[in-house]
Amino acid sequence: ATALTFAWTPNPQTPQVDVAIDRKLFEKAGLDVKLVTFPSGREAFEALLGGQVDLAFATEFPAATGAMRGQSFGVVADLSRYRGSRLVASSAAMPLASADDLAGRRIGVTLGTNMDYFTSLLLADAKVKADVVNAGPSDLLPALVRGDIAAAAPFPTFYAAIKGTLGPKYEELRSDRYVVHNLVMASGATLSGKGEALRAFLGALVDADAAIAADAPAVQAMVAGHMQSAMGQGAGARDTVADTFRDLDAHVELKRSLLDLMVDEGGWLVGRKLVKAKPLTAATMRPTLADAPLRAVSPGSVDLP
Amino acid sequence: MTAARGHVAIEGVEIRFGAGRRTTVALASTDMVLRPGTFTALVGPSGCGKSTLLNAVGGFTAPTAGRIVIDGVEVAGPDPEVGVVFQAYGLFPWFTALGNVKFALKRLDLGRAELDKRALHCLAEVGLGGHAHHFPAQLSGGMRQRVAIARTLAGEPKVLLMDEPFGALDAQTRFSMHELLLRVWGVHGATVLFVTHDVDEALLLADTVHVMSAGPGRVIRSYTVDVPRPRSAARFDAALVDIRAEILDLLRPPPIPADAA
Amino acid sequence: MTAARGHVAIEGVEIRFGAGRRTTVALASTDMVLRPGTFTALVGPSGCGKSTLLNAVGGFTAPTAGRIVIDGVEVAGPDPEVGVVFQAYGLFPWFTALGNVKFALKRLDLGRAELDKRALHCLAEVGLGGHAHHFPAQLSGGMRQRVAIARTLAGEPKVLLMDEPFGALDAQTRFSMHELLLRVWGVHGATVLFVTHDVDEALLLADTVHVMSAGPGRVIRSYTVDVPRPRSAARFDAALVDIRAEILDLLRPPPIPADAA
Amino acid sequence: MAVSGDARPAPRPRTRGAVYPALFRHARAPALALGRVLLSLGIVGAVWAAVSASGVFPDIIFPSPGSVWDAARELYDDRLLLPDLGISMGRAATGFALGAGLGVGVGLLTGRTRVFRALFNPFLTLLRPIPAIALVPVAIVWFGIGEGSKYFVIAYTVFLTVWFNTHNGMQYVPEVYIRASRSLGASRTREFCAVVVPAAAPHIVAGIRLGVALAFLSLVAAELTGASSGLGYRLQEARQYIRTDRMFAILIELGLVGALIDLVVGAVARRIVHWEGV
Amino acid sequence: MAVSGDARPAPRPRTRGAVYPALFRHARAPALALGRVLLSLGIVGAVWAAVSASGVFPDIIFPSPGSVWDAARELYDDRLLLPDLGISMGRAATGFALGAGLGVGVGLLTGRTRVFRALFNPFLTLLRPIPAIALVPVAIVWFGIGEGSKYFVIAYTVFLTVWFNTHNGMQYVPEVYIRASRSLGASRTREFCAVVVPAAAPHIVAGIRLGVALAFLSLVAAELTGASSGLGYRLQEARQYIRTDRMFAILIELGLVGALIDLVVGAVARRIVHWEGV
Ligand SMILES: Nc1ncnc2c1ncn2[C@@H]1O[C@H](COP(=O)(O)OP(=O)(O)OP(=O)(O)O)[C@@H](O)[C@H]1O
Ligand SMILES: Nc1ncnc2c1ncn2[C@@H]1O[C@H](COP(=O)(O)OP(=O)(O)OP(=O)(O)O)[C@@H](O)[C@H]1O
Ligand SMILES: [Mg+2]
Ligand SMILES: [Mg+2]
Repeated sequence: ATALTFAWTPNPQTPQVDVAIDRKLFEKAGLDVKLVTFPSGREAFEALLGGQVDLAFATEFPAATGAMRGQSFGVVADLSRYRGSRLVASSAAMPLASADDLAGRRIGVTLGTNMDYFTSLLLADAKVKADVVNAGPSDLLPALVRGDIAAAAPFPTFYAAIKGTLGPKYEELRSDRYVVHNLVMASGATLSGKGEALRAFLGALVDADAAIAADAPAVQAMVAGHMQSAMGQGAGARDTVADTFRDLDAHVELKRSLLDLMVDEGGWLVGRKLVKAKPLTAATMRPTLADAPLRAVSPGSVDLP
Repeated sequence: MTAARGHVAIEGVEIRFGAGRRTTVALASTDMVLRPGTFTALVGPSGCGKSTLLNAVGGFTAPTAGRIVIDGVEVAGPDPEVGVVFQAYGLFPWFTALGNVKFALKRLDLGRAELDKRALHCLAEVGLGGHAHHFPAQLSGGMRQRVAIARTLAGEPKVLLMDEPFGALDAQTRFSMHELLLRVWGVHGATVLFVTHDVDEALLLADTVHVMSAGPGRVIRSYTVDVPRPRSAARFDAALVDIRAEILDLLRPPPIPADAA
Repeated sequence: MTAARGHVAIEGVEIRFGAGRRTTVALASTDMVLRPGTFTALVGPSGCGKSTLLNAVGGFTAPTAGRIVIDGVEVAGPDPEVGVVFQAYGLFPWFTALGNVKFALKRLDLGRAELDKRALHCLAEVGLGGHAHHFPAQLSGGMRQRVAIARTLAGEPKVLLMDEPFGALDAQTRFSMHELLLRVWGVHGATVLFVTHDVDEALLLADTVHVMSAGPGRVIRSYTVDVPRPRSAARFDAALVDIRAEILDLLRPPPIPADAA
Repeated sequence: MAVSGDARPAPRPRTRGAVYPALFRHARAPALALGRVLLSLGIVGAVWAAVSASGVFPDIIFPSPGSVWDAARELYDDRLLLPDLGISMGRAATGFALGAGLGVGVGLLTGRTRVFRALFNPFLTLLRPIPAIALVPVAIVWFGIGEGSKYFVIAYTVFLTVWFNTHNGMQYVPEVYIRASRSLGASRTREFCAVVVPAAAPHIVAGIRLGVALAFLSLVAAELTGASSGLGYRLQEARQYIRTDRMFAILIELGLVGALIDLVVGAVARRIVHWEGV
Repeated sequence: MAVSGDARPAPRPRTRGAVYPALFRHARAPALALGRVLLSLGIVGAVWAAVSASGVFPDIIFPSPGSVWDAARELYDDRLLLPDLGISMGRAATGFALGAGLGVGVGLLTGRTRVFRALFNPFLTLLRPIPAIALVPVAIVWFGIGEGSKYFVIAYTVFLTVWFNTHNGMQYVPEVYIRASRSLGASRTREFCAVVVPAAAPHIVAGIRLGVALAFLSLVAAELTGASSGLGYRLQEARQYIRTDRMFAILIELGLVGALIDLVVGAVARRIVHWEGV
């Protein structure tokens, strides 16, 4: 069996991986997949760039950053699209009916992440100015509870806990203006040297799609189980997964919408002056999406210029 | 019995350390009277209880039995009327010479100017008027002990306790300290109890020399030295030479034999 | 001039410290001869250069001018043939008494058993055969210096340098050390150079006493003591009493006057 | 002093520490000291229980002793408490061994040899104010997400401290020992091994003791990333899910284990440099 | 010794440190020492340049000195380098002041008073092995993501160290000072202020010096979250955008500033406890 190291942490957005683990699809594809966990996709992505793992799960945002910085890696699959991104607030501090309510408020965001991007999209669309402050992902809830911030743009993993804690005071502002793409990326070395294993890996994930389509509630329970064993009892894994699944479109693909999003994010990054590069165009960003392996396994899933 | 200023009566004082089976008798029952204004020396081998006795008079150690009475009042703790000069390191290194002396004068509630004047006077008495603003670390060993003497005498104690005050000095510096001590003592006139290992030093300075023996510590012989001062260690009187030889014989430790090997 | 074992010739040795304007002359040009097997004492006030001279003979300090020749060979560094006993803290506290002595014997390339035997013998010579496995911290000050002597003599040096070896000991312990030193010296018979502040000590031990004066250090008077040993400090010979008085007068520092205040 | 013998002179009156005796660190009667410790912790626990019972803070912000105890039991039942500890200890031990070994080695070199001193000291002095946590990203890039980067982060801190103490210890070897050694005819090698190193040992051992404490303190930083087990990871995980009760349970575990280790290491250290006294 | 006067006895032959003189820390000739430092750093820089020029590691993993210099200039031009430093120093200073003040205060209490000692010591001893970084989540919960939690994280570490040193210093006040003070008729208050505290001062000052270093070391951990400026935040930000060159620039800034602060604090400390010698 070919060994592949995969940076992945139990989470509700990549049910294909849960299915593949549970049904031993990787083994059946002749792979020996070693899972390594990370607190965030950012760190998983760093490990990929450092050559520590062959494959990593992360959202499209670090991928866009990496592309801007000219890193050697490729996006090999888009496992799911999540449309439930939201801002949350406590009604004790403010009502949250529309983006206009955010004017002049202090919003907690983990700077430099897709939620930062999401928040600035919302604010720009509504043409309001707010005081955006940085806070770690897990620090947003305490900050909300304490009233340090009026609203927050947390990662989806935290929605259930925040809702549970704020109770009746919970307010949210959803927007599908931004769709999170949950990606699998491969290092340059994996793309060039482990093509066959990569195809087998993607094949297993595509197979898993079928299982999700067949019995979504069972998969949901399975995902919750995996998360439960990671976060312990009473942490609300079941709620989180159920909540996420409502807004999740999980099947493997590589489509034009991802490319456009990454180009837009690239422009946003350059605007922030933190990445020294010219904004990429669709044509220059295109090579970052390594569609060949997926095309070989499931040609119908790929739709790229 | 409690007539003049500085009368010290040591009455059946016994001092033990530790409890139960680990008790050490540091000082066997001892009686001693120090008449006001006299100079008494205590000599004896290491560990015989000299410091223990002196510490009891100074109020640092409570006697296990017996009592110490100074001018009719039983000693119950340190007392500014009973001055102490320690062997070394007794000066506060964070104060200058002047600061050390002023520390002793603080309790007298003097004005600032008067305080400085008195302290400077005390330093001048020991020939250190020009070193008032030096820290102990900047002074030689002998100078430090002169500051210590000035500091102790600043409080005008009626009893002066000195535990090997010159033990860390070299022989020559010690000579000049003897002269200095006798001079300031002549001016202040306290009752002195002086602990030393050095028989010559005891004979040079004291009116009375008590010789102690170790294990458990007790006074085994006392000598009255009535040779007038200043005495010379270089040329001892015949009477002193005899006492000296007697004390040295008393204190002579058994020779160290080579082990059979 | 270089006949027997342990002949030390100090020829025009001058020692300065520092450079440029901050130079201190620690020892002015000095000539001295230590004949094989003799015991020479060096007395003088603090800072007069006694240790400096001894360190030069020991090879720790290079003379600025002149040279020191031992048995025809100029001193160029520490030499196991020239043993040194330091004032204190010279023992290695991490070795037992036996370990310290064995350290000195290591260079002789003996077998394990022979090494232990020799080391134990050296300790037994100073009466410490029963304390071989004690660490210095477990020994009294006198015992420590006895180990130090045993350690130094273990290497059978032809010259023995001692810098105030008993300076930290009390007067009574010092007496027994004197007896012990003379006994082991009688057995080993090295040429001894002995630095001390204590005139009595010098007169008790030495064949020759050199008196030094400070600033810049030089030998100002030398005495030959031909009173047979053992000598008694309690009852000095008339000849010794005279020399003693003379040296004490030489060394007497000026009295410390009270400042005009 | 750890060693005592009958030949030791009778104890002299202690001139240090008698007026303000150390009750906790050098307690004479262990049973009494234990009683005091338990009393103190009891009081702290009571204050804690009272505050959390007062309801001023929600349990999620300030968990009650009861819920922390439950969280600890949950961790134990899930077979996480002890395995995590074991894994973390293994990492700390390896990182410590690497850092301390290198620290002593480099310290002996820079303490002894002018060239090494001139070469290393300024660089290492500039490293000292850089916290291990700041090096985590670099460590990941250099040593990977495996155990390597964790060992690096732990070893880095330990190394700097042990090096610093070893180096300084070598600077303060009393010259009388060197003189004694040379005049007794010891070779330079023997002088180094049997004199210089033991003379510097109290400093080295103190540095190593500090190093053990630091290895333990660096664990959490080291396990911030790339770990899927260990106390630091578990803490991070509890934070992700805002399990304050678990966080407290792990913090208390850290405190207890760390204090115990320090106690043991201190006792061992006193044994090794027995001649140094307490 | 910092102070010297003509009455000081001529310097005695040094018996410590003469054979292995400290070249860097107590260098006699500052110009020479500076030369050595520059030489050493030059060599380190040359090795760095050579490694990065060799192309073994990509610039993004191991940036060249040139690109780090550019990143530093970019930070400077964006008016980030110095303002970040200023903000971080402000946080470190406030956290330090809080921690050190409390540490000295509690140390004086536990060192002096049996009741406080029995009450606090076991609890504080259990806190010591808990790293500040492990308390960041708790700090956020308690003090929010504003400056409060940053002060807490910094003050926590500083406090424990300063307390520990103050407390220990109080334990080792030589009894002869107390005896002297009492026999000179000093009141207990004066004894405390003019004798006990100065006698413990060398330990307290050493603790404070360590505390300054620790405040600086804790900065990065404190700024991991809730900050939008400061060196720690900037480091974190550079990581988000994979700006290894910036990371190196900030690390070097940390090293230089930290070493400078330590130098200054060391000099001030020696002034304060001038009687302690070097
Ligand atoms: N605080 C103490 N606890 C236990 N034993 C003590 C204490 N103080 C003194 N001793 C013991 O009491 C005896 C007498 O000690 P002391 O210090 O009075 O002797 P000394 O005559 O002053 O000796 P030295 O001349 O060496 O100063 C010794 O055996 C000593 O060990
Ligand atoms: N390494 C050194 N550097 C500078 N000056 C020194 C050094 N060693 C000694 N001196 C100076 O040389 C002079 C002689 O010192 P030395 O130690 O030889 O005196 P000593 O006679 O042994 O004094 P003591 O009796 O106090 O031991 C002193 O003025 C001393 O300050
Ligand atoms: Mg005594
Ligand atoms: Mg000398």
